Amino acid sequence: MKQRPAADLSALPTYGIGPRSPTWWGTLGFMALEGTGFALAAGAYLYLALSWPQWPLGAPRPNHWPGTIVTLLLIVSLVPNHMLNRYAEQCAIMPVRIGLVVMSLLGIAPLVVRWFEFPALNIYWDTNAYGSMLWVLLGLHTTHLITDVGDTIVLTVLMFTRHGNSGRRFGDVGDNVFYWDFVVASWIPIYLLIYWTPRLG
Amino acid sequence: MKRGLVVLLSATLALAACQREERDTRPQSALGSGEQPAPVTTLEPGGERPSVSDNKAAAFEANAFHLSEGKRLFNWFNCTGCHANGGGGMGPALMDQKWIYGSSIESIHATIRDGRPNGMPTFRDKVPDDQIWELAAFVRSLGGNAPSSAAPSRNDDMMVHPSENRLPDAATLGKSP
Amino acid sequence: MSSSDLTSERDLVPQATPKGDLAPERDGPRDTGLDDATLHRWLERTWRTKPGIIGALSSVDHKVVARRYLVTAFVFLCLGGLNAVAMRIQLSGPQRGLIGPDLYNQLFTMHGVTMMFLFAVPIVQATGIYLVPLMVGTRNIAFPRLNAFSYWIYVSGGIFAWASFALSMAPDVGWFAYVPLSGPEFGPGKRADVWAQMITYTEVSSLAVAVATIVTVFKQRAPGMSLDKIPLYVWAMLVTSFVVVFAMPAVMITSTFLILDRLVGTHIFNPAEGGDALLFQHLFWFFGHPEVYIIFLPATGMVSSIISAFARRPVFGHLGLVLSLIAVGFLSFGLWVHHMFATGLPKLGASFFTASSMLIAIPNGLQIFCWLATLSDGRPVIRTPLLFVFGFVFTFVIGGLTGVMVASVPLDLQVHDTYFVVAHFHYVLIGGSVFPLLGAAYFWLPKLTGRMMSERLGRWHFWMAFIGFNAAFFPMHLVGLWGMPRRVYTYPAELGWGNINLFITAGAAVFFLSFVLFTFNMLHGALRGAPAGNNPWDAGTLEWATTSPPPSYNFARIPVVTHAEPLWAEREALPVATGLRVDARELVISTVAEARPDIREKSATPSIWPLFAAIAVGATFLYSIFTPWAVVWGALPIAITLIGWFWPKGDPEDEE
Amino acid sequence: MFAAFGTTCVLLLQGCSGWQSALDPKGPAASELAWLIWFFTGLCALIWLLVMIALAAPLAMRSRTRSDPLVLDPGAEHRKARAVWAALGATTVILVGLTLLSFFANRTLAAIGSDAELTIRVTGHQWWWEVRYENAQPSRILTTANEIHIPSGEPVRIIVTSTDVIHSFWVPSLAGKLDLIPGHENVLDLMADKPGVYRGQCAEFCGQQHANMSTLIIAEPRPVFDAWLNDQLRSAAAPVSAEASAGAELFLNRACVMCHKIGGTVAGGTVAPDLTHIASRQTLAAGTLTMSRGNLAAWIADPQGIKPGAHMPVVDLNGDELNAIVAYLEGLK
Repeated sequence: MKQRPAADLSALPTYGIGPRSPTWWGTLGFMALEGTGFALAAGAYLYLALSWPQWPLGAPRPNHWPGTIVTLLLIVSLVPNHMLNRYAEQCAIMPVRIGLVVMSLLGIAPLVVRWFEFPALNIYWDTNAYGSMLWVLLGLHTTHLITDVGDTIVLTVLMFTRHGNSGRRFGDVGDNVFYWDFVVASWIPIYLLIYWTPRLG
Repeated sequence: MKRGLVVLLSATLALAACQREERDTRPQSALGSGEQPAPVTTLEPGGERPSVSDNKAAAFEANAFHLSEGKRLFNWFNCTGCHANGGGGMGPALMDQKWIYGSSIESIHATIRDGRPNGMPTFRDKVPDDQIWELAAFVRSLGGNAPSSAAPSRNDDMMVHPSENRLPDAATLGKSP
Repeated sequence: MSSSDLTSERDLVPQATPKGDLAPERDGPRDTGLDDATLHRWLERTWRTKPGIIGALSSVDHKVVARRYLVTAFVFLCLGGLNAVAMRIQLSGPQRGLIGPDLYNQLFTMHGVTMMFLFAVPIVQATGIYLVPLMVGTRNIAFPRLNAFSYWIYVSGGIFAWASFALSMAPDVGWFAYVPLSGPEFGPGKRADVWAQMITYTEVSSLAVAVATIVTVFKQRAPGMSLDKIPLYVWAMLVTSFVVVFAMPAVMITSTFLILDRLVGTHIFNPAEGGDALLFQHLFWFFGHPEVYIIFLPATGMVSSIISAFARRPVFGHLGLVLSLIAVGFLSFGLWVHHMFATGLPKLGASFFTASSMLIAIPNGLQIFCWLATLSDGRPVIRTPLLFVFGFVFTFVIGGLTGVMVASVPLDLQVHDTYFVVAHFHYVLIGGSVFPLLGAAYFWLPKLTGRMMSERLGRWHFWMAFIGFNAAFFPMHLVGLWGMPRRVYTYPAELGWGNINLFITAGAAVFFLSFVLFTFNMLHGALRGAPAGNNPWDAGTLEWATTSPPPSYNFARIPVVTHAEPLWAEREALPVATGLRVDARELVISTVAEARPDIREKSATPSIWPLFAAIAVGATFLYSIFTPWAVVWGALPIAITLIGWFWPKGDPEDEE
Repeated sequence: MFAAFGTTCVLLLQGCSGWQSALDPKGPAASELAWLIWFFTGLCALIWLLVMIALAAPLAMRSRTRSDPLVLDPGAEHRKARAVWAALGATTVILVGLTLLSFFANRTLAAIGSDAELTIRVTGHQWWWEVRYENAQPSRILTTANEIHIPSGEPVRIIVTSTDVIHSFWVPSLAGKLDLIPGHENVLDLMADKPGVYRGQCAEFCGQQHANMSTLIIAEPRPVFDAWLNDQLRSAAAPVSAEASAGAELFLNRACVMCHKIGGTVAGGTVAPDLTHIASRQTLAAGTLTMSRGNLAAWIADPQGIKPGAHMPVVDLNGDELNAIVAYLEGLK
C-alpha cells in the first residue's frame, strides 16, 4: 500500500510522567485489580458478619494499638512521599535519592509494627471464621506492603547507580509514589474493618 | 506446538513415577477373597511386632483417600467415645507420641482388629478388614505419622485441634518411638 | 459513522514539552527520508526475535507470543474435546460401564476447567494480543515482557492441570468446585487444590494480558485514532479487559480462601465455626457470570469485523454497538445470583436478579439488530467466515433466548443443573464464541500465515460443525426437561433417556470430526494455501495495511488515522507519521481520548527473565498446594527474577 | 438439520410420559411451571423465527455492486435506524412482560404450601436421603430413608438440609428443585394432585455417586397414608424362619450394626439408612436397584461394584451368611 507522510513526530519527547506514561496506566490497572481483591475480601468479611447475629462469635476484641500505630506511620509517610513526587517531576536526582531512602525506611517501619499486629488480633486463624477473616485481611495487606517496600528498596538502589539519572527512572519514581498512596489508602478501610467493626456490636 | 507437546510428555513421564492419587473403593476383590490374615496373639507388649507380609500397609498408610475414609469412620464408629478426638479419655490419647503397642500401621491394625487388654474391644467381626486398615492409617496420622500431603484436613465441625495435615511430622522431629 | 469526520492533520502536530535538567538526549537515526529497503533493514534488526532457542524463549514480540498462545489454546481445545467425547461415549446408553464415577467426575471437571480457563479465555485474549496492536497501528503490545510472562504462566498452569490428570489426581469437583464437596472434609488428597491453584496460574496470566491490552488501547493508538475511530473489535477487547480486571480477582480470592481452608484450617466456609458455604458461591459467580461475557464480548468484535468486510460497508450503528458493549460489561456484574436461584435465597432478592438478567438481553439484542441491519443492504459476499457468523446468529440467539428462560426464577428451578442448562450454556459459549472464533480463524489466519485456507473445505467444515453442534446440543434441552440432571455418569434405562442420548453422542461425534477437518484445513492452508496478499478481503481496518504475515515491527511507518475504516477512506495512499528512531524500539504514545501523538517511548527489549520469573512463580504456586511456607520460600527466587527483569541492561531502550 | 429437529420432535412426544419429567406435571407447582416453560418456549421460538427471517432475507436479495463501501444511502440508513429502534422497543416490552410473568408465577408457587399440615424434614447424605416425619409427640416422629410417602391432594411442607455436601431435592413432576445446604434450612412446599409414584433425583453434583441418589415420592390418599405412617412407626418385625433368625443374629454381630438402625433391636446406627421397614420400600440404595431378594443379596455382597464409592463397605460374608441376612431383611416389611 502506498504511503504519504502526514505527520512528523521527531520533536516528541521520549518520556512522560504521570498519566502521560503507559506505566502509570499499568500501575492504575494493577491497583484496580488489587483493589477489587481487597473489596471482595472485605465484602466476604461483611457477608459473614451480617449472616451471624452473634458476630464476632464470642472472640475477644483485638488490641487496636499496633494497628493504629501502623495507620499513623502510613499517614505520616504520605508527606515525604509527595515531596518525593515533586522532586521526581523536577528530575532532581539528589533529593530523589534522599527521598527514596526516607521512603524505604518509612516502609520498613510499619512492617516492623505489623509483626506485632498479628498477635494483637487476640485470635488465631483457625479458631473460627472471624479469626480466619482477620488473618486473611491483614495477611493480604501485609503481602501488599512487603511487595511495595521491596519495590521501593530496589528502586532506591537503582537510583544510586549510573542508570538512575534518566527520565524514565524519574517516571518510575513517580509511579512508585502513586502506588504507595494506594497502599496507604487501601489500609484505611481494612484498619476500620479489623479493629473498629467488632467494637460496634 | 511441538515444544509444548514434548514438555507435556516428558513432564507426564517424569510425574508418572510419583504416587498416583488412587481412590480404590474395593481394594480386595469383592467376593470369595475370604481369607483373613492368620490371627495373632492378643498380647504384644510394647514395640513393633513383625509386620504382616501383606502390602496393605503401603497401600493404605500414605493414601489420602483411605486416610480421609478412616477419619470419617473414626467418627462414625464413635472411636471418640473413648479416645475423644485423639486427645484421650477413657481410652489412651492417640495424638501424643506414646504408643503402648507400637506405632506401625500393622500394630494399630492389630489393636483395632483383635482388641487389647484394659478395655479396647475387638472389632474383628464388626468392621471389615479394609476399613480397619483405613482406621489404622488415620490413627497414625493423628500423631503426625502420615505425610502431610496425604493426611486429612479439618472437618466442617467445631474446631477441636489442628487437623492432621498441619501436625508437625513426627518422623522428622525424631519423636517417633 | 459518516465519512465527513476526518481529523484535520493539523491537529496532529505534536507539542514539545519542556524537559528537566537531564543529560542531553542521546539520539539515533530516524526513519524520516529513508527508502523502504533501508528502513526495513533497520527496523528488522531492531525488532526481530533473535534466532536460537534462547532468542525464542526471550521473544517479546506480541505476534510470536500470540501465536504460541493460539497453538497452546488449540491443543487444550482438542484435549477438552477428547474429554467430552469420552463422556459422550459413556452416556450413549443407560448403565454403560465404560467409565466409572471416579474417572467420569475428573473428566467433566477437566472438560470444564480446560475449556473455560485453558481454552476460551486464553484464546480470546491471544487473538487480542495478536490483533489489537495491529488494529491500533502500533509496533508492540504495551508491557511486552509482562505479556511474555503471562504466556509462560498460562502454559505452566495448563501442564500442571493435565499432569495431575495423568496422575489420576485431577480435580473431580466440577469446574465451579462448590464447597463443602471441594472443601477440606469431603475433598481428600490434592485434587481440589489442583483446581484452586490452576485457577491462580491462569488468572494471573489473563490479568496480565488484560492490563497490557487496556494500556495498548488507551496509550498506543496510532495518531488520529480518536475514541470514535477505534475499531469495534478493539472496543470489544477493551471492555473485555476491564471485565477481566474486575472479575478475575473474585475467583482468585475464592480459590485462595478454599486453599486456606484446606491447608491451614481457616473456617471461611465452615458453618460450624461461623463460615458459610454459600459465600463460596457468591464469590465464585461474581467472577463466573462476567466470565461468560469475557468469552463472548471479543467474539462480538470478531463478528462486527467479519460482517463489515463481507457486507462491504461499515457496521450499522457503530456508536450503539460501542455503548452496548460497555453496557454489557457493566451489567455482567449484576447477575451472578441467577446461578444460585435454587439455593433458597429470599424470593424478592431473587426476583431482582431476574430483572437484571433480563436487562442484559437489551444491549445484546441491540447488537444483533445492528448486525442484521448491516447485512440487510443486499446479498453479502458469502465466504466461510461469514457462514460462521450466520451459524453464530442462528445458535447464539437460541442460547440467548434460553438464557432469558433460565433468568426467570421459577422456571430456573425446573431447569437448573439439568441438561437444559448444559444445552443453554453450550449454545451461548459455542454458538456465541466458538463459531465466531472459527469464522475469525478463516478471516485472520491468512494474516498470520500469509496463505489462504481452502474455501471448499471451509464450507464442509462449517456444515459439519453446524449440523453436529445442533444435533448434539439441541436435544439436550429436551432431555433436561425430562429430568436428566447434569454431571451424572450414568442413568437407569427405565427413564427412557437412552435413544436421545445415543443421538446426542452421534451429533457430538460429527462435531468432533468437524474439528479434525478444521485442523487439516489450517495446516494445509498454512503450508500450501494460495498467497493471501496484504488485504485478501478488502477490509477497512489497519491490520490489513501491512504485509501477511506482518514484519516484526508491524508497520514500517506508523499510520495516521483519519477514519474508523482507514483503508477504505484512504485508498490512494495511507497517511503515515515519520520521525521515529530506527535503531531503538521506539513507538508512539498518544493521548487517551484524541490519540494525539505525545511521546516517542521505548518498548522493552527481548528478555529471558520473564520466563525465569514464570518458573519461579509457577514453582511457588505448585509448592503451595503442599505447604503454606511455599509463599515465603518462593518469595526470594521471585524477587530475584523480577529484579533481573526490571533492572536496566544499558540498551538504548532503557536509558531514556 | 431438519432431520435432527424432526427426530427430536418425535422423541419429545415419547418423553412426555416420563415419571421424572418437568413436562409431565402432576402437582400445582409443576403445572404452573410447565405452563411457564411452554409459554416462554413458544414466545422464544417466535422471536427466534423472526430473527432468522431477518437474517435470511438479504440472501434472497441481489448483491450490491457499490464500489466504495463508505458511500451509504442516507434514506436506507434512516429506515434501518427506525427498524432497530422498533426492535429494541419490542425487546424491552417483551422482557418487562416476562419479568412480571415470572414474578407472579413465583407468588403463585409461594402460596401453595401456606396451610400444610404435614412437615417432612429431608436431610441429604452422600448418597441417600434421610426422611423424618415431624410430629409434636416425639413417639410419633418417624425416620425412614429414600422414599417419601405423602398424602395426595394436600400440600406438604418439606424442610431440607444436609450434613455433608450440597445436594438438591428435585422431583420434576411435582415441583422445582431446592438445594440442601449444610448450615442452612430451606423450605419447599409441594403437592401431588393424584396418587402415584414420582421419581426425583439429586440435582446438585455431590460426589462420586451423584448419579445414583434418587428418591421416590409416593402419593397416596390420606387414609392409606395414615395407615402407612402407623405401620412404619411400629418396631421391626421379628424373624419368622430359622434362617431369618440366623440372619438377625449375624446382622447384630457383624459390620451391619455399626451403621444401620433396626427399630426394636440393639442396632442403632444413625449414619446409614434406617432399615426397620426396608422390605416395604420399592427400591434399594437410593433408587439404584429395585427391591427384590436377588438385588438385596447383590447389594450386600458387592455394594462397591454396584455403587462405587458409596459408604456401604464390602463385608466378608460366605454364601450362607449372605442368604441368612437377606432372609432377615426381606422380612422387615
